[in-house]
Order: sequence, then C-alpha cells, then structure tokens
Amino acid sequence: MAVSMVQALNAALRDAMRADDSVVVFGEDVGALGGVFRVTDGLTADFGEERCFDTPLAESGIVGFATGMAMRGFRPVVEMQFDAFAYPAFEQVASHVAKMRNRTRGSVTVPIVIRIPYGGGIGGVEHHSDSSESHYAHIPGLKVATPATVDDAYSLLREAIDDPDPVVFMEPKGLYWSKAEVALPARTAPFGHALSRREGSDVTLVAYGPTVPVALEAAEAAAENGKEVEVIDLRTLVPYDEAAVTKSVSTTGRCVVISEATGFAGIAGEIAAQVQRACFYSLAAPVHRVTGFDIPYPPPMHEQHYLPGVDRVLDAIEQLEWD
Amino acid sequence: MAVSMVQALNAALRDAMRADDSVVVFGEDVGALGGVFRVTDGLTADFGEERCFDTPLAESGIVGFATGMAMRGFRPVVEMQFDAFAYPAFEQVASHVAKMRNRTRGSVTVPIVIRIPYGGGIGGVEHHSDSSESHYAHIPGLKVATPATVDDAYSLLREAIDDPDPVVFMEPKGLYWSKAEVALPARTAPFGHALSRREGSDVTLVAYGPTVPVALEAAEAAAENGKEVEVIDLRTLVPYDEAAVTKSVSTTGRCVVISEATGFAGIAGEIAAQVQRACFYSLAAPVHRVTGFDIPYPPPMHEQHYLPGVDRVLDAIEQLEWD
Amino acid sequence: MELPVDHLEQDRVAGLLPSPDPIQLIDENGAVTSGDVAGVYELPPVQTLAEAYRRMVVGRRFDAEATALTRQGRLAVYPSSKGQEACQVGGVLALAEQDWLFPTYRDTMSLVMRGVDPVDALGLLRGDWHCGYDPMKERIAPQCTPLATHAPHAAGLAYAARRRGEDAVALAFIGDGGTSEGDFHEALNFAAVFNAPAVFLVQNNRYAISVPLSRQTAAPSLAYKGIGYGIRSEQIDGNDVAAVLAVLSEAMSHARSGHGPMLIEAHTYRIEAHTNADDAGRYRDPSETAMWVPRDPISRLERYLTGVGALDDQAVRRVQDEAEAFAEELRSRMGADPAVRPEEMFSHVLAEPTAQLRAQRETVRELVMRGD
Amino acid sequence: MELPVDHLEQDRVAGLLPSPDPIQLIDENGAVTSGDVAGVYELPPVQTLAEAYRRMVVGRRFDAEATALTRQGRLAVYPSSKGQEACQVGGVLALAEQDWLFPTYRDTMSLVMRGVDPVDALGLLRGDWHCGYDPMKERIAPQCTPLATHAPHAAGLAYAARRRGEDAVALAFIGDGGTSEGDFHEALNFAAVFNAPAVFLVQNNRYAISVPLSRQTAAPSLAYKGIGYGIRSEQIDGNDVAAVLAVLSEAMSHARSGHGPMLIEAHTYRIEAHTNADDAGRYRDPSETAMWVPRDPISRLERYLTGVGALDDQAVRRVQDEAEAFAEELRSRMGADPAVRPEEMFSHVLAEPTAQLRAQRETVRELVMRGD
Ligand SMILES: Cc1ncc(C[n+]2csc(CCOP(=O)(O)OP(=O)(O)O)c2C)c(N)n1
Ligand SMILES: Cc1ncc(C[n+]2csc(CCOP(=O)(O)OP(=O)(O)O)c2C)c(N)n1
Ligand SMILES: [Mg+2]
Ligand SMILES: [Mg+2]
Repeated sequence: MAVSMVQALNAALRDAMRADDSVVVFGEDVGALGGVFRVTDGLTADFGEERCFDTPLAESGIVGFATGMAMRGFRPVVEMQFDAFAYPAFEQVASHVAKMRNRTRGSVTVPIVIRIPYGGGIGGVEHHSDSSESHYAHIPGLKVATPATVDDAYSLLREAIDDPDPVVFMEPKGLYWSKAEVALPARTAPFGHALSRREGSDVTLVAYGPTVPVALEAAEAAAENGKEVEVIDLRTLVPYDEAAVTKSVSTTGRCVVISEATGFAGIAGEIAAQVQRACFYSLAAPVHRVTGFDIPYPPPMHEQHYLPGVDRVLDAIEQLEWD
Repeated sequence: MAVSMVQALNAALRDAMRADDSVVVFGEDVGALGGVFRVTDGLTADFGEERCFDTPLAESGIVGFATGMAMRGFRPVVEMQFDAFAYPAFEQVASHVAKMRNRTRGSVTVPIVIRIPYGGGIGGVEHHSDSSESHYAHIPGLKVATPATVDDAYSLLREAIDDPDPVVFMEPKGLYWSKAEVALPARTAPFGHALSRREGSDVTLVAYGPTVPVALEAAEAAAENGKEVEVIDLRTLVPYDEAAVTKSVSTTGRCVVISEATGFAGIAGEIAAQVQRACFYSLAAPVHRVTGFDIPYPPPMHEQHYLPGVDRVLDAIEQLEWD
Repeated sequence: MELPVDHLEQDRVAGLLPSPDPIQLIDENGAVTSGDVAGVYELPPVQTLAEAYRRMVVGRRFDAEATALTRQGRLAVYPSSKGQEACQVGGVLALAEQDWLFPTYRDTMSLVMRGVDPVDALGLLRGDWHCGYDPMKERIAPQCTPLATHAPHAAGLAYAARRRGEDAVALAFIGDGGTSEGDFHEALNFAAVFNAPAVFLVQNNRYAISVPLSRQTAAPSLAYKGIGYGIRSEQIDGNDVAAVLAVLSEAMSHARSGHGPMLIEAHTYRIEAHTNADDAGRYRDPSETAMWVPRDPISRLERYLTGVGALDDQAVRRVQDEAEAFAEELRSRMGADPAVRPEEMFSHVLAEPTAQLRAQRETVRELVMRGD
Repeated sequence: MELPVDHLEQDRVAGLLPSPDPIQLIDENGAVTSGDVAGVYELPPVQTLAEAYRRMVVGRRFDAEATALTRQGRLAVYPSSKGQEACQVGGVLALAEQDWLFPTYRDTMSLVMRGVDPVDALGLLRGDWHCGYDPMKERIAPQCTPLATHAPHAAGLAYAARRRGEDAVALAFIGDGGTSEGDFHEALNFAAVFNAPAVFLVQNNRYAISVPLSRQTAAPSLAYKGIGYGIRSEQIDGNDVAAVLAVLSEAMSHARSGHGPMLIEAHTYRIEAHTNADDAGRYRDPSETAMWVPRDPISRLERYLTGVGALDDQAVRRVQDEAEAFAEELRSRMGADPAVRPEEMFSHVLAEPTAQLRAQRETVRELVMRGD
C-alpha cells in the first residue's frame, strides 16, 4: 500500500504508544487538530487526552515540562510546530535535555523525542523553512535523526522513542507527502548506520533528509553522462556513520555533500572535514559542498533559487577534476 | 602601560560611549557592579544610569528590548553574563536580530552588539564555560568577532559598535586577565582580516580567541623540533578571511585548526572543509582539527583534559605526514 | 517591627486589576450600556464611531478579498481577522501619527486601516518578500510570526522613543496563545520596570490555531496578568469598537503621559479558521461560531449609528460601495505575479555582502541565466 | 446579552491574591503575632519549631564552613544562604518522604538539611562532578544554575507523579531574579493548566547578584504574579520559620489534594555577598545589611522557644556543639582532593559512547598516561 511519510510517522507514534504506556505525545495543536501536518492525527481520539494532548503555546515550557515528566518515568514525544519555533526551547535543549544524563552520572535520564519539521520547499512564509539540524548536531548529548524515506520515517521514529537518549527528530517537511509502497511496521537499519540509496563507483553524494531525493535525481542525470554516482543517506547525523562514508569515498575518490541548511559552520562542513582527513589519499578532487546559501531562508517566490537543486549538484560533480 | 583585556574592553566601551550618544550599555549587573568580569566597570558612574544600566534578569528580554531600541536609533551593547546564559535569547538572535535588515529590505537595521564571555579554563562550574561561537557563525545576518589580544579587544569592540550590522562579540574569558603593553586607543585590522601572529613555512595553525595563545605556545615548542609554524588569528569568524588562510596553507601545505568548542559540526569543520578545497593541490597532509571533545564541558577538576592544549596541538602537527 | 517590604496600599492593587467584567459601552443590540461599572471610560464621539464603522466595513471586505486571493493562488496563505474588526480598526484609530504599531501575522487589516498600501501589506503573504512595506516610513514593525517575540521590541522601541523625547507610544497586538510565551512575560516586565510607553492589546479570540483558551490559561482572565508586573490592566468587549476605542485611548494617554505601560485584554472571536489552510471543523463546533454572529462588531455599531441618526441606508450603501471598489482595485492589482529578482536574496543580509555572499550571488546569477 | 467569558466570581479573584501584607507568625522579638490577618495559618507545634531551630543552627554553621572552604581552595565557589535559613530549613521540613525538591545553586543548605551527605551536596561547587549526589535516590533534582529553567521541570515532574498515582509534590526554589525569566512564566502556566501538584517558593532576597528588586519588578510584590496564572498565592515573612512552615505546609497539602500549584513569595535577605567571589560593597550599603540583623531567623526563634520554655542555655549549647561537630567532620572530609578519572568525561554523554567518543576517550587516556 502506498503510504506517505506523514502516515508512517503517525503509525510509528501509534505503535509506540501501544507498545509502551509511558509514551505520551504533546505540543501545540497535536490533539484534536492532529498537528498542522497531521502527524498526530487521531491519537487523542484513539488513546485519550492523557496520552496525546495540547499544551499552552510555549516551546521552552513544552521541552521543560517534558524533561520533568521524563524524570518521573515518561517517554514524552513533543512536537515543535516548525523549525524556527523550536528556538525558544534552545536553552532547555542545550542546557538540560542534552546534559541531564551527564550532569547526574547517568542517574537522571531524559529519553525525550523532540520532533521538528524542518527545511523548505513548501512555499512557507518567513520562519517556516529553517534547517537547524547543525545546531542540534553540535550539542553533545543529543542524538539527531532525520528520515528521507517512508520506511525510515517509521523505523527511525520507533527507534528514537525507544532510545535511552534524547533524540532530536528532524522531519523533512518537504517530503511529508512523499509516498512509497511500504508494509508497516517496517524496520530498517539502526541509528548510526548510513544506507546507500544507489550504488556507484565514480562519485559519492552524501545526503540526508530533504536532499536525498535531490541526490538521487542528480545521480540519474549524471548516469546519462556516464558517471556512476553513489548516494549515501546518513539517516542519523548523531551518531554519524563515518565508516560508511569513508568506505564509499575511498572507492569513488570523489565526494559532494548536500545539505539544505546554510553552509557556513554547518554539518556539511563537518562531513567534508572528516572525509578529507579519512580519505586523503583516495581523493581525486577536493570534497565539494552544495548547501543552502549563507542567507536567511528566502520568501516563497525565491526559494527555488535557494534550495540546493539538481543543477547545483551536477555542477559540483562536474567540478570534481575528471581529467 | 600593561593593559588587561578587560581594561581594553572597558576602554573601548567608554570611548564608544563618548564618541556616540546613541551607544547604550545594558544587561545583568553591568551597572553598579560593573559586570561580573568588570568589563563595564565605572560606566554608570561616569556616563549615568541612562547610558549604562541594569535590566531585569531575562536574556531574551534584553536582546528583544535592544532590538526595539535599535529600531529607534540607539546602538545597544548588551552583555550576556556567561555563554550558556545567552541561550534563552537564541530565538531573538536567530529570528530577529540576524534577520531584521533582510526582512525589511534594509529599512530596519539593528546594529546591536551582543557581548558574550565564552570558553573555559577559569574553573567555572557547569554552564559557565560553553563555547557557542559556531551557533552564531551558522546564523546568516550576524557578524561574529572574537579577540585574542588586548589591542584587538579594544579595536574589534570599537568596530563592532560602529558596525551597521549586529555583531556577536565573543570574549574569551580565559584571556580576560591577559595583559599587554598597549597604547589605547589602538586600532588594528578591520573585520574580516585574519592576522598572522607568527610567521612559519612548515605548517599553518588556524586559531581564534582562546586558542591563539595555545597555538603560539605550540609553535614555540615545535620550533625546537625544527618546525616553522605560522599562527593565524581569525579575529572575526564572520566575515571569515578565507583568502588569508588559503594563502598561508598554500605555502605551508599543512594545516591544523584549533578551537575550544565541541568539534562536531563546529566552525573548525568549516575551516577544514574550506582549506581542503582551496588548497587541495598544496596539501601534504589532510587538515587536522584540535577541538573540544564531543561532550558537555566538564567540571572544573576535569577541564585541563578537555581543553585543546599544547600537547594535543603538537600531536596533531606530528601526524601531518612529515616524511 | 515591620518587614521592609513596601507597605502595600490596597488602592494600588485595585488600580492595577482589571474591571471584573469586560468593559462594554455599546451592546450587541446597538444600545449604550452601563458596561463600564467604574465609569472611567467615555463613549467616543459619534463621528469617530462613524469613521470606525466605515473602516470596519472596508476592513472586512479587504479580509474577504484576501481570503479569495488565496483560492486563486495569489497569496501563500492568509490568516483572517474576520470578527476582530473592532480591535483591528479601534486599535489603529487610537494611534497618533507618531505612534508605532507592532502587529502579528493576523493583523494585516489593521495595517491597511492605518493606511499601508494593501498590496504592500500583503507582501509577506504573497511571498515576494518578507515584509512588503517600509516599517520606518509607516511606523509599523514588520508583522511578527514567532509568537510574542515582537512584544519586547515594542517595549524597547517605546522606551527608546521616550529617551529621545519623542511623544510616541508603541501599541503591540498579541494573541491569547502568544501570552503563554516567555517573551510576553519578559516584555511586560521590561516595559513596567523601564516605564516604557507601550500598550499591549491581547486579542483574545479564544483559540490558538486549534487550542482553546482553557488550555492556554487557568487565570480568571488574561487581563489579570498585568498586576504581576505592576501594570495597569483592563478587559473589554473586543467586539465593541466603542469600548476598544475608549479604553485604548485611555491606555495610550496613560502611557503617553508617563504613567507606564498598560495591558488590555479584548474578548473577541476568530470567526474563520486559523488560516485558509486550516480546518476548524476538526476542533470546534459550528454552533460555537454561530453564537458569535449576533455579537458581530459591525452590525451592532450599525444599529447604534442608525439609532442615533448618524447612519442611514444611503450612507450604509456608500460605505459598501467604497469597500467593493477597494476590493476590486486590490483584486486587479494582485492579478499579476510580482517581479522578483533572485539576486535580491543576497542584497540585505549584511550592509555590505562578504566575499562569500558575492560568490554565492554569482552562482545564482549564472543558474538563472542558464534558466535553471 | 453577556459575553461568553466566564462570569468572574470575585471570590475566586480574592482567593488567588496574596495576603496584602506578608504572613508573619512570630515577630523578630520572638513574640507570636497576628501577622496572619486571614487566620488561615496555624502556628506549628513547638517540637517542629525546635527541630527547625536545630537545623537552622547546623545549617548556618554548614554555610559558614562552606565559605571557609572556598578560602582554602576546596570549593570553586560558594553562594551563601546565610540569612535565608528559615526558607532553607522550613522548605525541606515541609516535604514528605516522597516529595521532590528542585533547588538552585544557592540552596545547598536545604539539600544538607534534607539529609544529603554534605560532601556530595558540595560536589557541584567542589568541581569533581556536576552533581555530587544521586537525584533519583534523594528525590532532589540537580541544583540548577541556568535561572528558572528548573521550574518547568518541577511542573512536569509533579504532573507525571500525579499521573502515576504517586502522592508526591514538587517544591521548586527560585530567586527574585529568576522570576523575570520566561521559563518562570511558562512553568507557572503549565503547572496551572495541568493542575500539577507543584509549589513554587520564591526566596526574594532582594538582590539578583547586584541588581536590586526594584530593577527586577514593578509589581506590588512578586506574589501578585500568581493570579495571572490562576494560581493561589501567598507572601510571607521569609525570616520567620513558623510562617514558612505554616504556609508551605498549607501549600503542600493544597497541591497534594489536587487543588493545583501554589506560589509563595518569601521576603528575606541575602546577608552575604552573592558568592564568596562577589564584592557586595560595590552595590549596597552595609547599613542596609545591618537593618536585617535584628530580623535574623535564628535569634527570633531562639527567643520564642526560650520564652515558651522549649529551649534553655544547655539545649542551645547542645545544638551549637552539634553544629560544630558537623562542621569539623565536613572540614576534615573535604581536606583531601577527591579522586577524579579523566575518562569519566566520556562515560555519561550518551547511554553508549559512539565510535567517535570512544576514540576521543582513547586520546585522553593516552595523554594522561604520558602525563600531559
Ligand atoms: C514561537 C512560535 N510557536 C509556534 C508558532 C506557530 N503558530 C502560528 S500562529 C499560532 C497560534 C497563535 O495563537 P494566538 O496567539 O492566539 O493568535 P491568533 O492566531 O489566534 O491570532 C501558532 C501556534 C509560531 N508562529 N511561533
Ligand atoms: C539564565 C541565566 N542568566 C544569568 C545567570 C547568572 N546568574 C547567576 S545567579 C544570578 C542572580 C540570580 O538572582 P536570584 O534569582 O535573585 O537568586 P539569588 O542568587 O539571589 O538566590 C545571575 C544573574 C544564570 N545563572 N542563568
Ligand atoms: Mg488566538
Ligand atoms: Mg535574589
């Protein structure tokens, strides 16, 4: 059956709630409305107000309240309505959620999942299309997962909820309505395992979340020019599967990292830095990055020019010293 | 006269307040107390309550209030007491301060300076030694400056206050009491210009803020082993002086980036990624990074093992394929 | 011996608390009421009310047209303020030329009613730029989306204006949901501590998207938040433009004359869904919405003005014609796609683009030239 | 027709507002007062007060010893709670076994008075680890430094406990300065909306480091913040342990019996500087501090207990001896550097260290072995 990413996420929440009484879902508009993207659709109806409920409109409060509940044995899955609206919770995330286990030598753990729809491409007005994954990846103590496929949406979210550590679960909102034939419950690879979405021996594209389909499309186009492109989907930014990326680039000798977020000081730089070090002797060309520009996410009528698209990826591949 | 970095910063604030009536200084404890590090010492006494004043204890409020004041012609210089205590203001910084010019096509500008003491090495308890420069560097629309020397503390802060853009001014608190013979007012190089703090032809150390003295000390030690080390002090992370780093590494063929912040997805990765691309054919070895580990900043009795010290820098240099 | 805490004058406490029931000056039948128990607020002059009527009618027509424009794909999204016209119009009528308005995404009507070109006012929602008007020229901050984050700006700007000797007050609109955010708290506190001439008007339309007021607060009413900051507070019937005007005018002069900020809660109702993209049927019963129809801010004022002889059928038709013409002009001006320059993305990031930004702009320029 | 806003019962409003003057049960001369105008609160039994006296004396001695330890370089820093013993001790005496405490950096005394090993309680300030005690075992959250951020935790934990059918209340300490943070606002609101059994005790010691209360708020008093959340509130003489105990006990049972959170403002004073590293002379006059000496929480209770015959010179000496012994043992146990294992930095970051963390731990291990 064709399942959308939203449906897969919804199913993951349902199945997790069914499997474990301590899983509770809350946030803004997650109850009767089912979330502005309908990811929590029907949960209140099916599990009751106690298991899925709306909160006052205050993201720091939501994450702080979740922290307190987690201290007393719950597994809160909270929704931040859009990426930029998670910023008010930044202190709670950085100073408490990420650090609680460490501060208390493992005595207090807060296995919270913070779901954040991120990225652009949906024609949203300002503050609705940010990509903040690099911020979270830069904070030790958090795991950061981001699905690119429907089955991973299910599998990674289930794993995130079961994980003993807090997980920032970044949902690529541009892919919410993407569909695939998937039989749920689907279990794919665990956290920390990148997956190759396409084999290829000439160049490695490293992508995650919203840029995986872009990479695949670019790979198809490059194939027409006789270049065999491997596409690696990271799936989790933390833990980062350095081994998989190194293995691929050691073979291909070329690498392009693709990320929708602002490039400067972002996760794509981390990956490039690791690749050049691990694959120094295999690289035929420097690692390139294709990322969002170093500008605020633009208004809807400009976003096509902001997003790292197939053409920019193909341009980057072209520049990888082929002669 | 030997001047400390704190004194230089204080002098810069004074001179800026004298030069421009619209400069106002506010934050927590900046008034009668003169700031917990005494950077604002005497400003209220000398310029009056209207020019330097204490606020309620609320960082988001401070930055938001500053934004409003800047909209009406003031140049607020606000203090965040410690690095982690700027997190509550994250949304104001990311969603407004950084974006206001862009949102309004240049009509509304908010030339605020947000002063943040950052980094460790002072034996502070938890939440007092974070290094969050990478977060700010990753947000388009902000400039990020960080002095490593006493004269730069003065010069960069003056420039930050005069700058038409908002500046996150990161003060390396471990160097607050470092002294130098400096005649104030001192003017050094402008924003966006890295400075070479030591010449050397064998390897380039890229550092900023608290890691500049570490780099210099490592360079001295390496010299004893016959290695000539160039030390580049970035001074501003945004704008980033790519040209200066490229020029140096093109000559030396080797590069180590040193940063106290958590390494993963931080600014050091950005620099490494840029260097490997710009200097691909000059590099004799991959770019190495010596950074804070990917863990929460440790308690005082552990911090000596966390901080990127001379030994780790020398180890990194050793690994740069010398035969 | 007494504790060295200020001995509390109960008068001071009473002076900060709102009226126990919302101030109402004209009831839904168009009759003048004794809704202001304290007798502090005066019914505005009939000319003012007639002008408010005109603007509310035009404003509602503007709002309907904007919703229509979303169906034609001319706007990315539109959050309607239908039913909130008394606040939208009363709010800006209370402003003097030099005053500043801090609106949210829901308050486009108020921008237009203050005189912003409606096409510019719709810039954000049309999507050619984030803010389509010039805030400095209009003295209207960019419409704010991250909830409550504009409230500290209003406090700061008001304080700054006072410091500069300007006679300006900042009026910030905020939703019931927005009052739950930390920034609301910090803004009110800063405004009070610095005695900033700022007025905070909470349009309590009883929903934050789908979340009802009861999930937002357990307070007797939102106006009771003021005393916790030492801010004088009031609650009003937000569908009675006479009450909005009277209380807001008092608040503005309270602030203007140096008595500090004021908090007003306007009880109103969001007649439409949160935006055109929202499905209100999921979370509220149509019967609830129906209850608010007789409380409509326009019809009650129409009855009042007709009753006092300040409005007749002909005048009503004149206003409707004006509204229709307004809508028609808007529709035709919004009919074409606006010109956008992709390189403009790089023009306003910093005062001067960095070398990196220039290089990135070049990339876009080339891609655009290649037609990608 | 009426607005569909809850018609406000003035009783409800009155029930949420604090007493106009701080509740005081024993005045500074040790005399029972009629400070509780409403007559709601009862003077605690004399045995309870005697126990409070004992703990306050030991607590103060502990505090002095901790300050002394900073001078010997045994603690990185110490924020004294001298003068705030009535809150520190009254606070924990009001707790049942199953209750949770959410303290700040200033509340080490309360930890010790609840029974945490003083060496463990000083872990944060000694600097061998962030939190030196086991929060789950002690039912005391790690002492919180980022101001007010623990307040939403207390709300969440209290709600969770109630959901689990536990009979536990969460008591959060917070400073006057901390009430200005957005997280304070959000915590109170969440607690109220979810009817969480949480009690928020504001120790208003009139300073946030150097910033006086007047710069923190313009409210009649901080307790007036409660009504804005629909939270019952009270203000008390925070140096009168009888008032602290009586009001806090009432608050705890209010919360425990399902009536929701309560906010209490305790008027007190920070006798010492902010920490040993602070220089209070820069921002306050010694004469102000002197004013608070006669209001001392210990001496007034001593007078009261002596007056009612529950304490004599011998008993006083016994308590002092106990305090001295306590301090001596602490001093000797803190005399040596604690053992630290550098690799522990990597042990608690995640449940399982990643490959990268393992590699980084190896780096440290090698450096340590090399003696760097
Ligand atoms: C910080 C933040 N969180 C969440 C959102 C998403 N959001 C947009 S409008 C809205 C509801 C706002 O309700 P209210 O403040 O009552 O204003 P109204 O829309 O009713 O006018 C939400 C949750 C946002 N814009 N900003
Ligand atoms: C979010 C945050 N901002 C700033 C600080 C720095 N700081 C530590 S204590 C303090 C004053 C706190 O005052 P108050 O809440 O009254 O508590 P008290 O110290 O008087 O007990 C400040 C500003 C902090 N710890 N956290
Ligand atoms: Mg609303
Ligand atoms: Mg205090």
